[in-house]
Amino acid sequence: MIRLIPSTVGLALVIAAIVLLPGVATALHQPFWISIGTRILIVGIAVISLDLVVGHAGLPSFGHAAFFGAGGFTAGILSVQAAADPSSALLQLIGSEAAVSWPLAAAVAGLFGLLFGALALRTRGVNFLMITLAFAQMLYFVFVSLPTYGGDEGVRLRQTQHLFGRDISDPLVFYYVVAAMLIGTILGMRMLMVSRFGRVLASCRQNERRTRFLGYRTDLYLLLAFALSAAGGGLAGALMANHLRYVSPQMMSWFQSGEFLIMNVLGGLASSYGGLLGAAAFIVLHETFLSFTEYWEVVLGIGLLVFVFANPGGLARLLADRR
Amino acid sequence: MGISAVKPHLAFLSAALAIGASVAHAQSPVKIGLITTLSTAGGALGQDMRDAFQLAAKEEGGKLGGVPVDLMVADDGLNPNTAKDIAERMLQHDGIRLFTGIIYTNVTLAIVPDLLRAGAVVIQNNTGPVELDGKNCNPNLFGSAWHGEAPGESAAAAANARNTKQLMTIVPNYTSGLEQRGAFKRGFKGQILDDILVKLNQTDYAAEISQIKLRRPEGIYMFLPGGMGISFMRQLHQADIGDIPMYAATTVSEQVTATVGEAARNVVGSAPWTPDLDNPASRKFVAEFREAYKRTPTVYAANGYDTAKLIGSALAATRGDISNIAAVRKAILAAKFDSVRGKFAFGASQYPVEDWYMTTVSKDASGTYVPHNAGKVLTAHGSPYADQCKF
Amino acid sequence: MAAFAFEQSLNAIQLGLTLFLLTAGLTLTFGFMGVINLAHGSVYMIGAYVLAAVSLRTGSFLIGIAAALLTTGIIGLLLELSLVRRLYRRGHLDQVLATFAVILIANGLTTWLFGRQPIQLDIPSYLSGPLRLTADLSYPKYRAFLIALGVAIAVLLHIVMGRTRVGMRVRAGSTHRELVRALGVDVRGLFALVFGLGSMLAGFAGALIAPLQAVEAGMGDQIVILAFVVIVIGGVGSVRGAFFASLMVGIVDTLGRVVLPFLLKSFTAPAVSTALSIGVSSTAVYLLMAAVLIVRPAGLFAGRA
Amino acid sequence: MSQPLLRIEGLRKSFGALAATNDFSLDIPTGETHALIGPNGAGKTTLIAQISGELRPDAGSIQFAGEDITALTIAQRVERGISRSFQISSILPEFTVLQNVAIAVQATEGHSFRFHGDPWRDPRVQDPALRCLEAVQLASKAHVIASELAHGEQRQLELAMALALKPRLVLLDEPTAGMAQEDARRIQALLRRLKTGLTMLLVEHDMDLVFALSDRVTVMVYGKAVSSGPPEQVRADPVVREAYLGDFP
Repeated sequence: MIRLIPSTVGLALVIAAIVLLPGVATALHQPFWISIGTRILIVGIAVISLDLVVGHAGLPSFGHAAFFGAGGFTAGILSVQAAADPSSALLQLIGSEAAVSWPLAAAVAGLFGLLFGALALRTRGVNFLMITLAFAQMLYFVFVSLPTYGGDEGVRLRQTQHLFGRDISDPLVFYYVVAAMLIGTILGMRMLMVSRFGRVLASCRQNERRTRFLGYRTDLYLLLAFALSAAGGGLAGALMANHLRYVSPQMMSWFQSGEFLIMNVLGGLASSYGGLLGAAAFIVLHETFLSFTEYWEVVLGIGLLVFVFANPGGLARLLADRR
Repeated sequence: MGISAVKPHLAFLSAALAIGASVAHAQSPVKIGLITTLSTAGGALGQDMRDAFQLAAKEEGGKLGGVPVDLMVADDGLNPNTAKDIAERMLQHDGIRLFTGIIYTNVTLAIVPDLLRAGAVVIQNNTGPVELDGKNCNPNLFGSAWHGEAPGESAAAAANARNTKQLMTIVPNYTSGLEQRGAFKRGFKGQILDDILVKLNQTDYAAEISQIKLRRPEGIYMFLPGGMGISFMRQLHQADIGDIPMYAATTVSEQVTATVGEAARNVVGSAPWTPDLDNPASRKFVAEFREAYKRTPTVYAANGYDTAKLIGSALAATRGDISNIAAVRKAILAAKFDSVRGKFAFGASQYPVEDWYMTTVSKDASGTYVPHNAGKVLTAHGSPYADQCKF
Repeated sequence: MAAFAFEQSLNAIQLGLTLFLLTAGLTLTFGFMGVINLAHGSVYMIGAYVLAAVSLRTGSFLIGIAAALLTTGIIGLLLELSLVRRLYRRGHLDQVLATFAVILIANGLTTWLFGRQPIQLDIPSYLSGPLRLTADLSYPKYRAFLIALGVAIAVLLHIVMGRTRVGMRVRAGSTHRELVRALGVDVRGLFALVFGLGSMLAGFAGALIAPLQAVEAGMGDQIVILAFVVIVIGGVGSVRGAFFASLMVGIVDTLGRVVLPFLLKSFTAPAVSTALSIGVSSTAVYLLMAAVLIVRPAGLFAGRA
Repeated sequence: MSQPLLRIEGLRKSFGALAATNDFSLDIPTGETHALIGPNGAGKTTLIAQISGELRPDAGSIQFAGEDITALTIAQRVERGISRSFQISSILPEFTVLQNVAIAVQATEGHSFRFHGDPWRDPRVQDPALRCLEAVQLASKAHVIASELAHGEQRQLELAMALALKPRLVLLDEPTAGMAQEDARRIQALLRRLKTGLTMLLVEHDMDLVFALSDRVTVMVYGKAVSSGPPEQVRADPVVREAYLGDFP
């Protein structure tokens, strides 16, 4: 069985690359790498959190963008409300203090995860995939038809973001804040996957019925995994909202969910930092193709097909068709 | 130095090459960043705009206003994330300080404030979002097409000009749709029978058309951009509803009327420029555009062409030195160029003050349905929020 | 008002039946082969493009329809033989990835071939205009034509699935896949056949809807999700389920667009009520799905598996 | 008479017109090894599913150690001491043999909503797991990936997993299904050793094993118990001979 075994050496290399990127970018006179790097790290957080459900627990979730968007809109709405009512000290605090708004975004997304997960986990396999997709679409349409927050066009965040009172809007500062969150996510994931909870998830992935007859209430473990994953997606969404200073329902579209899933498989399922590698590979390829041709979709599509078939059974085999 | 049509940026591989290149050109041409939407289904407007912009530069042999320009075109794929990366790259790596080309509001909202914060000059060559007008205006932001609510206002003027007593509105439920409807209702003198809101990118309008049939309005105000409008017109045409004028402002282009055919015959559009507008600049533009691209330019193409000429006038005035932003601003505001629209001037919030024309659709000699200029409906019309703008 | 209610009922039925054409093929491939084919919407788009291109060249709507059926059937077969066949044994994720890739390629190629502007297409004169039923009741001929075709296809499928050997095998296979394999039926041939026919139905749906809509790249990307929702509601693999669920979705969607704003207007401000009703009506289908899942997690017409 | 460990009364379960369990009653006292035999389709596996909690009966009751467990979930039954093996080997293929058992041992600790600390480095999990492997004579394969085990060894592993749950009643659904004669005898010997101190309900087709191991045998035909008693008595029962055993020696 091929598996991406998270080695300590690999982790060290990844962390080193994250930490050194801004320096390298400056040395090579490519300062905009910091911006695209920030985006890769943020998407990496989203994909790693998706991997908890798809890779570790073996549930094919096709609705991760909903949580990404829910987190983004939480941050966005807080910021808009704070801007609308400058006299409210409380709103100012919530809207511009990341130490408040980010956990709040993660919590909101996590609650959505609990709700959607409770319903979706009544099924498995294909139906699970379709139901998570449909729930994400539902949330997407709700936000598209909410003109208060821009509807389809989205809203701009007006507040300058602070972390523990310090301004973090400088791109380099923000990069390192995001990097810290990402490294935290990776380390947290590594802790989780070897813990008792993680072992039960791995057991569910391999044989949920057997796990149930060992006395585990597998629904509860999977639900918590789903909610944690949603919260991670929400955190990434809030970070993205602050990075772009803009949120829109596009964050929740099913294409976004599809891209997350692609990055997840690309990077390797059931790993700790594979999601980051997948995000980096996908985003760099996407931007490169886009800069070369208007028909980048064709090139990207062919690339994906090659990837799927060059990996016969590959990393995705861990997620065999199971009910 | 000429124009690189779509300049490939292998951002991650070409670092060393790029450094070499920037050293080699001590006497560099003025770089202009054209961030626009060329791919995806939404790419048609951006392509029109880009083609016309490039046409303007080609006329002068790679110069605008006599100054050599390096036009860097980048496709944002209608994705704010991509747009942000392109903007950062152009700002930081290419050192560009002059931007234009953005078509869609989501891209505008995602990157324009950052570009302005970085001290760049941005010329919006499509609808300027209301959010960046009035009290949120910015000295470095210009609109070369029209202010945010002009399409709705001009549609109302067209409906008034045709003495419409009562009508219904149909718009998608999102910010632009509601803004345009608001602008329309402000200007319309008759009675609104009912407002219909539809889902964005809705494709079936049977239920809405039955409602329209029931109310028998004299006209319909529709703001249904892109495929939505085509679907609506085709389906309305099949209903037992007679000839009802559809006031569509700028959403129904020449290409759309040609595509939709007979179902588009009742469209009453409005625009600050039409291909049959009779002035020398316009005649020259239409002829050259047809010659170069074998199609009739749309108003979006005209906007791109005028934007290029506007930039050219500013470059001529500053002799290609755009390091002094105050001087560049002053030169742009003066707007000393021959606009295809005839007259062109900026209002206080730096959006155009311009005339608007109504168009009606009829069959031309080849059997194609084409919009024709049917007279002026607004004169020297500018942003209603202009006086709230304080720099 | 009675005429209005009748007309809206027809609208709901027509919407449902057109959706059924798209979902019938999908539910079979989904249930029978267990393959998630996101590219079903791309085949729908191809059907629309072929109809438009061919009927513009030949001037004949019927030749256009025939060409669309033929092309999408062949494309379906080719997809099965080259791609989908390799995906049966793969996990759902590989299927999602591969068919997602097909969507990207199809959209890219379509814009490359046909440009980014929606393309021209007219309804043939004999199907154009209103059909006058009574003095105050008329209905677009073309929509009536769609209803008639939808019913015809539903009846045809009912007969094929219920009365023919192939149909019974497919039906058994879509709910008890392993069983049919165990019986030694030539599943490979059957799979290719079903996939080709399913694609043809999708192409047919796309071709039929084309004259009423903007034929443009990506036109299948949203509706394919709706098709999957219908399938989940109806129960994976059940054509009957797809039929009733499609009608339910058509009715719920039309009710949401017509009745809801009307009801809400009576007790809220008009501006609020319309916005609210759009919000509710665009999610009504998904709420319906959630409600069905709470009661019957496997869908309304799922086989007892 | 002391209370039986498992008491099944009037159990019924139908699938459409087919009555898989038809007014079935059974008592199993603590310490007994009880065999359930019957032709294919007699409803044996359906019965196991109802006892283990996977299927809800239509009527009747199941009592365990004096408690009515008819409405309890699988997890609650496992907690009370009912564990099972499967007719078709059901293991965790990517884990090692030891890890398979360890996840079962971990289940006896109460909930596993613990997010820190690796149970595979915890002697409180590893030691009991190794002991279970020793009990089924699989300790030498502890670090082999479970999917690489031979078929017979996978059955041994299943037994170890069932034992690791510290059960009071083990439901064994055809522990020698699909096994070579030699392997089956090994499992038989293993079960004989485990028999002391365990209550077992054994579904089995291998008559040698049934008659060698069981204290009592119940014959099930069409969802009904047609005969029940010590092996010799059942073997002699003419009803059984006619209905099922045929010309059994």
